[in-house]
Amino acid sequence: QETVKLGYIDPLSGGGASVGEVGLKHFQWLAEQVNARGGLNGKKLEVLAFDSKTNPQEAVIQAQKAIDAGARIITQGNASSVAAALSDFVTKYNERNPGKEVLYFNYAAIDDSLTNDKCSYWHFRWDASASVKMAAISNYLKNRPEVKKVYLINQDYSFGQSFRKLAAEMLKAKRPDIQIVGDELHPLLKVTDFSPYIAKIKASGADTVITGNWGQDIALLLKAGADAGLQSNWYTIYAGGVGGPTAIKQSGLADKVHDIVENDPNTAPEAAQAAESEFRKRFGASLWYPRAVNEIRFLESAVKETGSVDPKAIAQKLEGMTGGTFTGGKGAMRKDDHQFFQDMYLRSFGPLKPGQKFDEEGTGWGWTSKGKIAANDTIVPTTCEMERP
Amino acid sequence: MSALLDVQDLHAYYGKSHILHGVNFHINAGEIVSLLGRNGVGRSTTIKAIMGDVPPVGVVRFAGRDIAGMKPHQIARLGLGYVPENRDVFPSLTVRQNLLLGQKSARQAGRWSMQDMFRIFPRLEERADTPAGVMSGGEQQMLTICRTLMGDPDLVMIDEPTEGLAPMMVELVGNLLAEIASRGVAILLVEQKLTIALKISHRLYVMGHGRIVFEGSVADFNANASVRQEWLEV
Amino acid sequence: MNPAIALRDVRKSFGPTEIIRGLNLTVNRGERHAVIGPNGAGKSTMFHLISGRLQASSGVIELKGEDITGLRPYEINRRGLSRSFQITNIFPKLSVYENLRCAVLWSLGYRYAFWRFVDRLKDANERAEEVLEMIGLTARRDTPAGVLAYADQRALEIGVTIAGGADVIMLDEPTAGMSHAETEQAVALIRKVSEGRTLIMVEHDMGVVFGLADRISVLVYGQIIASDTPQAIRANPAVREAYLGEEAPA
Amino acid sequence: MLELVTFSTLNGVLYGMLLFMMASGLTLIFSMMGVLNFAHASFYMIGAYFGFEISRHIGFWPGFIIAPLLVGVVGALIERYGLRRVHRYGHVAELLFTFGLAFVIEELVSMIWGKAPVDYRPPPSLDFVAFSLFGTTYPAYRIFMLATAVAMFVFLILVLRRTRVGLIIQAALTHPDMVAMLGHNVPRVFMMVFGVGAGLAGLAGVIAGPALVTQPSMAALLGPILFVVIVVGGLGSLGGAFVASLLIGLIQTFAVAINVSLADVIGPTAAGIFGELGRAPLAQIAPVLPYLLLVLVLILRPTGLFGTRES
Amino acid sequence: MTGMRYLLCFAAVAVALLIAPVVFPSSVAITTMSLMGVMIIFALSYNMLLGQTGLLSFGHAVYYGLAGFCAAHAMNIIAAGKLPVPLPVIPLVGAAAGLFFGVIFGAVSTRRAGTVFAMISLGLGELVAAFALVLHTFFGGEDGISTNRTKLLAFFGYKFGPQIQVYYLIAFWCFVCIVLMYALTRTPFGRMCNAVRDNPERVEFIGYSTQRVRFQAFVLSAMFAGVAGALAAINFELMNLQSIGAAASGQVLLMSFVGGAGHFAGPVIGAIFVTFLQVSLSDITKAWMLYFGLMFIFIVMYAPGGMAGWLALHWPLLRNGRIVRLLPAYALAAVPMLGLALGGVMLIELAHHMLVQAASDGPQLSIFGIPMNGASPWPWLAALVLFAGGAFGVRAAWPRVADAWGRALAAPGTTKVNS
Ligand SMILES: Nc1ncnc2c1ncn2[C@@H]1O[C@H](COP(=O)(O)OP(=O)(O)OP(=O)(O)O)[C@@H](O)[C@H]1O
Ligand SMILES: Nc1ncnc2c1ncn2[C@@H]1O[C@H](COP(=O)(O)OP(=O)(O)OP(=O)(O)O)[C@@H](O)[C@H]1O
Ligand SMILES: CC(C)C[C@H](N)C(=O)O
Ligand SMILES: [Mg+2]
Ligand SMILES: [Mg+2]
Repeated sequence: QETVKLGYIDPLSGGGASVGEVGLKHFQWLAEQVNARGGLNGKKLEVLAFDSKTNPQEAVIQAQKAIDAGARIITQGNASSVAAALSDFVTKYNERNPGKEVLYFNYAAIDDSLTNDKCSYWHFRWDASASVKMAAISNYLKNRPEVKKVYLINQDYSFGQSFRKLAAEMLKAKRPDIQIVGDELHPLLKVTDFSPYIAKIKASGADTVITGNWGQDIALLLKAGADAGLQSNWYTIYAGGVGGPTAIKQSGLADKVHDIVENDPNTAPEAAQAAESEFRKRFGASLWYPRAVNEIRFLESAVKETGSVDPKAIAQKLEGMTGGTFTGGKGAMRKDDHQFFQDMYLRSFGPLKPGQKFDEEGTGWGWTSKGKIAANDTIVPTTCEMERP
Repeated sequence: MSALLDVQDLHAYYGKSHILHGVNFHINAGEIVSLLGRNGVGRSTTIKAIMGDVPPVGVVRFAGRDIAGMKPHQIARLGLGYVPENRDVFPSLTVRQNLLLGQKSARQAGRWSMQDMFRIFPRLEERADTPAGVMSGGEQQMLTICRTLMGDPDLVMIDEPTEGLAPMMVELVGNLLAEIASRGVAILLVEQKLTIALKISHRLYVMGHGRIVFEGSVADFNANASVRQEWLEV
Repeated sequence: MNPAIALRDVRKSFGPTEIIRGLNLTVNRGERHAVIGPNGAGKSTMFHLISGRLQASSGVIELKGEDITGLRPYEINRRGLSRSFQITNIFPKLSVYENLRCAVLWSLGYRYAFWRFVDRLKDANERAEEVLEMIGLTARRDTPAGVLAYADQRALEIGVTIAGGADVIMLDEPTAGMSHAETEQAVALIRKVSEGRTLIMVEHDMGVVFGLADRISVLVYGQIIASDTPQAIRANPAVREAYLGEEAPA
Repeated sequence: MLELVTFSTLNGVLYGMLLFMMASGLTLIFSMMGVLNFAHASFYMIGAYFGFEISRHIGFWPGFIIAPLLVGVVGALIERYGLRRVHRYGHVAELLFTFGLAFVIEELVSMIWGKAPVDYRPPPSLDFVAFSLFGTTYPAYRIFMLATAVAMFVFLILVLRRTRVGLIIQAALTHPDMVAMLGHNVPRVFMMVFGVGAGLAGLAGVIAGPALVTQPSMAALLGPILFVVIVVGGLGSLGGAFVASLLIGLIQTFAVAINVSLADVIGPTAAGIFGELGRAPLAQIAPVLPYLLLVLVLILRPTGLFGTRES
Repeated sequence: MTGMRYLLCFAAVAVALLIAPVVFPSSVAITTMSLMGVMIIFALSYNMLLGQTGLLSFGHAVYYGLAGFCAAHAMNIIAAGKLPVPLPVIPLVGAAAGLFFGVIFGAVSTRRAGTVFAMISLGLGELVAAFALVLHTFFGGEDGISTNRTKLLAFFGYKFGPQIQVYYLIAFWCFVCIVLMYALTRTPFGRMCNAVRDNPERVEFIGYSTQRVRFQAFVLSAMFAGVAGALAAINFELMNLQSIGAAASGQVLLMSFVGGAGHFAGPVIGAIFVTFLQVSLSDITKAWMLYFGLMFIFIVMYAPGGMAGWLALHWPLLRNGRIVRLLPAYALAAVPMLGLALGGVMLIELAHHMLVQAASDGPQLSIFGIPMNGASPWPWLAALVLFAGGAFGVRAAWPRVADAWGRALAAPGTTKVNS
């Protein structure tokens, strides 16, 4: 019985490995469920893992290998630099190999350009774009007068740069009084000791740090902050990643570290919470990527509705497709730029409150939702002019 | 009394080529013995085989112990000293450091002190802190001899010590050998130039075709000229 | 016509110690000139200074009337001076033949050419063969030089030195460590190759020195104490006292 | 400002000391044995993981003692059964051996402890604030790191002064047989030196692990910079390594701390001349500096700052 | 070898390059072989330094990478400006770039040899890599510079979209470079490189400037590296920091040495072998890095001359047919070796599975298609027995092999090989 192969291309070694490994677990777990439900229109869904080493060129080589191995859908998330390369690769590949088209599902690389100037018909993004997340953060900051001096620190690559730009712009627009006392870019996944940067943040007298750092870069940043006793507010996207919660607990930053994601396990509906517990029990990690769940769900129904696993058909179907998301809300894949929109949650991290089920990394601390942003309120315009086959 | 060094039916090979075909000889304590022979007959090889630098086949006893098959450093520690023919000084080390390495353990007082060496070859003292590598050919030769003596051996095997030495120096080395012997150290001398060999040796061996072909005192040697022209001259 | 080599008040010190202390020497064209002297007198150092391996601290060195003080070894070599080394100094991994062929390339004007094949260079190959013949290593033609027996390596050392056809040749203890037989061959070879050239040679074997040299200079403590014909040198008491000692030259 | 300078200095010195702890081992191995040991940082990693594992069962302090010893033993075994054989094939072979070794070690480590960082913490006994200046705290643990590094430096100096190990090895590099025939057990000395070198790296790991991250990529991140340290310092010069470590440590941290670009220094013309380079803030150029230093030093003073020989 | 013999060899190479895609038509194979072609040029160019001139460089990727970026930019410019330049000449751009940077950096680094040179090359390598991160416009930061090879003007109707066309483009340049680089070794310059490698000091006394020889070798090798880089740009249509960094430099060193730096063909073999491993090993096993490392350690320890060196050892025996005398001994040794290998693989796979996957996927795994349960002691026992038995067997068999060698060589008429 033939199978549908999903090529998973993400860092499985190097500084990004911790993130990539967990991502892989997600998709393997999801594939099992799909197959338990009878697979994609009778065919088994099989996940093939490839190590991108967080490197665009390597990722392209791996993508070629994935395709050679029979994958017609590839999925990737770390990081935007890689995503850009893959999107470009897939586009070229499809135009050169008509009839052998390949789909690219991006579950986490959130640099806006991927759904704007660099947008591609074959690329579908299931995570909210950087601008969406920054918009949410800046809106939240609107009514937080205590935030006066903000320090921006980001990774020196496409996503880090655009996130930093977005932050500057949106804060200017929504909180002109906020003063940006520092704006740092550091090498991607190469820094082992952030103390020098922390020293700088302290010296700047910032009361708030905004960062898009991920993988070891957020964990180490928080850790160094803890060591130096940095007592500022944090607005992040990936503080929930490996090592993050531990570091936050260490520095005793109760309810001062925030992140913005598409789920809040402690208020999520039954089904979601059940899945969460199962995942945690099985893999010893939190279910970070509900977007991955959405991705596979939509794939599944697209296949069901078209009755075929042909990428071309699936792509057509997905355009503008709507459906229920992991967290019970409504989700939609916008036709113009293949950006997925879903409810988002701005959360903060602190000691478990009564009734909260899930803590992180055994710290006894967990996430609390500070506000839900409905899918409709997250919609941002796009400049994408997509060439459709 | 039993010999200090006793070699019986010693064979040695370089890869496939069979160099020594059963060498037999012995050296008593405090004795100066010369090993003569044409180039390439295997004198150096004999010494190397004794030192374990070339795998020896046969019996090699030193101070009553069978040392065939031991590692060179073990053999050296038993009190066997070796002065190679191709002046193996340690080029990057200074003269003094070379001499220091001669000693087997950092603090060991033997028959020879660095002062003795400097007394015998003042030249070495002058150059004590220059890298041995840049020393003149002759100086290197002196250094190698002294370095070995610093290890306080009971028997030194010296391979062509006068090679590249000026005539005056040759005499100096002659005297040194005498002094060495006078301190009760036995000597196995390999030489091209018969002059000093005949002057200082108690006994002589002549090698030919990888064997010992003559054994005797200097007198015996001088007595029978045939050995000389058959085995030494060309 | 100016001498093949002239040193004027040349000095060389290493750190505090002065090794060559105001050395003056003149070697006429076409003569076989031997330099003798105690160990450490500075003979090799003098060679190094002339051939450019070391830079003189002061003084002038002339080659065929041309000032070569401070030039790099290869520049001096290109001006027609070639030297051998006391401690054998050849290309161990290259075959005997390659050693010789490399030695002739420059003098035949092939410089750094990377657009022509060595095997097609008729003159270079002929010259190499010729020298190979001369030093009697034809049998070992393709052996890597490193595995040759000591005496053969010395022969090759000389071969590499003369292959380029330089007209001033300097040999540092060419026969050291050779047996009598080998020494005789070497002497013959040296005599042959130095025909019509200038030869400067350091030697401790008095047989060789007095057999070959037209003139002999005695270098003691960095100075030439005598420079004269063999007879005169042999007679010279200072030399006997400083160098020859008792041993009468053969 | 003063605050920034103080802490940058502290951090710089600390980072420098960390570098030195590893460099010291590497100087032993590289500049004495001539082995370009690309696996050196891997020993540092093993040290960290051993330390972590031991601290989980019997606590940090036993680990602090045992782990380096274990690493030393591992190093010695590797020398005995691997490197020793390769030694006679020359430096490139040795280099590639350690190359492969680095691969193997990284893979084994991530097999056993996983790819994600492990939670290796300073011992409670050291988990307090040493002092706090301008409201910034300085953990006692970091003071402890400094102390250890200095102790290590002194220890090494003494060892090298008191013994002839250095001489024996240097001589054995060119004439191993001769050294042996003078009565020295060359192979054993080599094994010991390699073991000690590895052990030192291990110690560095045990200590650095809790302060930084303990994860499989930690070796690769630190590898090349070590060579910079010992080469800039001068091969065979421990003092040199020490100074170079501090130098690079400080350069790195201050480069991050100081917010200037060439443009700010020599005016907008800089951008004209150096393009982006002119505009980029020093912080971003920071990673370049050590290598710039390396190249400059090698060109101007091939023996390194305090070195005496070129190789 | 005579001129005729060369022609035959090269003809063989050409034919091999031509028919390779016919023999291995799968798209995997063609992708891999394209990569191999690039790496062959790269490795050969590296060996001009390591093997021929005795210069150990840790920064050779700099020229490969920089040339790659230049080529990528060139392609974009050409495509944008609709310039009448077809893709197949882009490698010349790479060559030019390689040459250019070779001259600049060569002038700095070839003043010295030995460790100093090695370290300068390491420094320059890291330096360029680090700068590349800063200079976004030229290097495109982490994202790199992407390009589209099909946008150039068609070459006799070929647009080089399909990988197969790219393969033949690479194969062509690969062939050209092999021939040129081989020819170089037979020139006066090539010989002087060897002389410099063997004994730089003496070179100065036969009229040559070692520095000049090193410099020239460096520049030429950088040029060929440039060609490789440009082909890489064409092949990936994306250049980024990874092609400049230490990893790439290390890889090419690895290839040359493993293949055998002492022989011209060595790097070729090395490039093919290593590339193959890198591409395929990671599919076969999750622990591929481990095998990778072990493999190299093994080769370095037991075949220091690299694969080519090992082959060269057998060449004379092959020529005079004495090889047959070895076969029995080899056969004898092969059995325990196989056991050793199998045992080793089983141990690694078992360990890897139990440590990494078992937690989430349970203890079931299959090795060589044989299903087994990692939780039960039996597979482990079996593996151990195989491994230990094999090790013991090899020890026992080794003398036989050595002895057979001795006899085969001792027999008269065996000629000595030298590179
Ligand atoms: N490393 C070696 N490999 C192969 N053959 C060798 C080696 N060393 C020496 N031989 C050969 O062994 C024979 C004996 O060499 P050995 O050095 O012992 O001679 P010798 O008597 O010392 O002469 P001399 O030292 O005066 O040259 C010579 O024929 C020499 O060519
Ligand atoms: N680079 C150097 N640094 C310091 N001292 C040196 C250097 N080179 C040579 N010397 C010293 O200069 C003196 C002369 O050396 P040189 O080699 O010229 O002697 P020589 O006349 O050739 O003696 P021999 O006949 O023994 O070869 C020696 O004492 C040597 O130690
Ligand atoms: C999964 C994420 C860490 C990827 C990162 N946000 C990026 O867009 O590059
Ligand atoms: Mg001898
Ligand atoms: Mg001399």
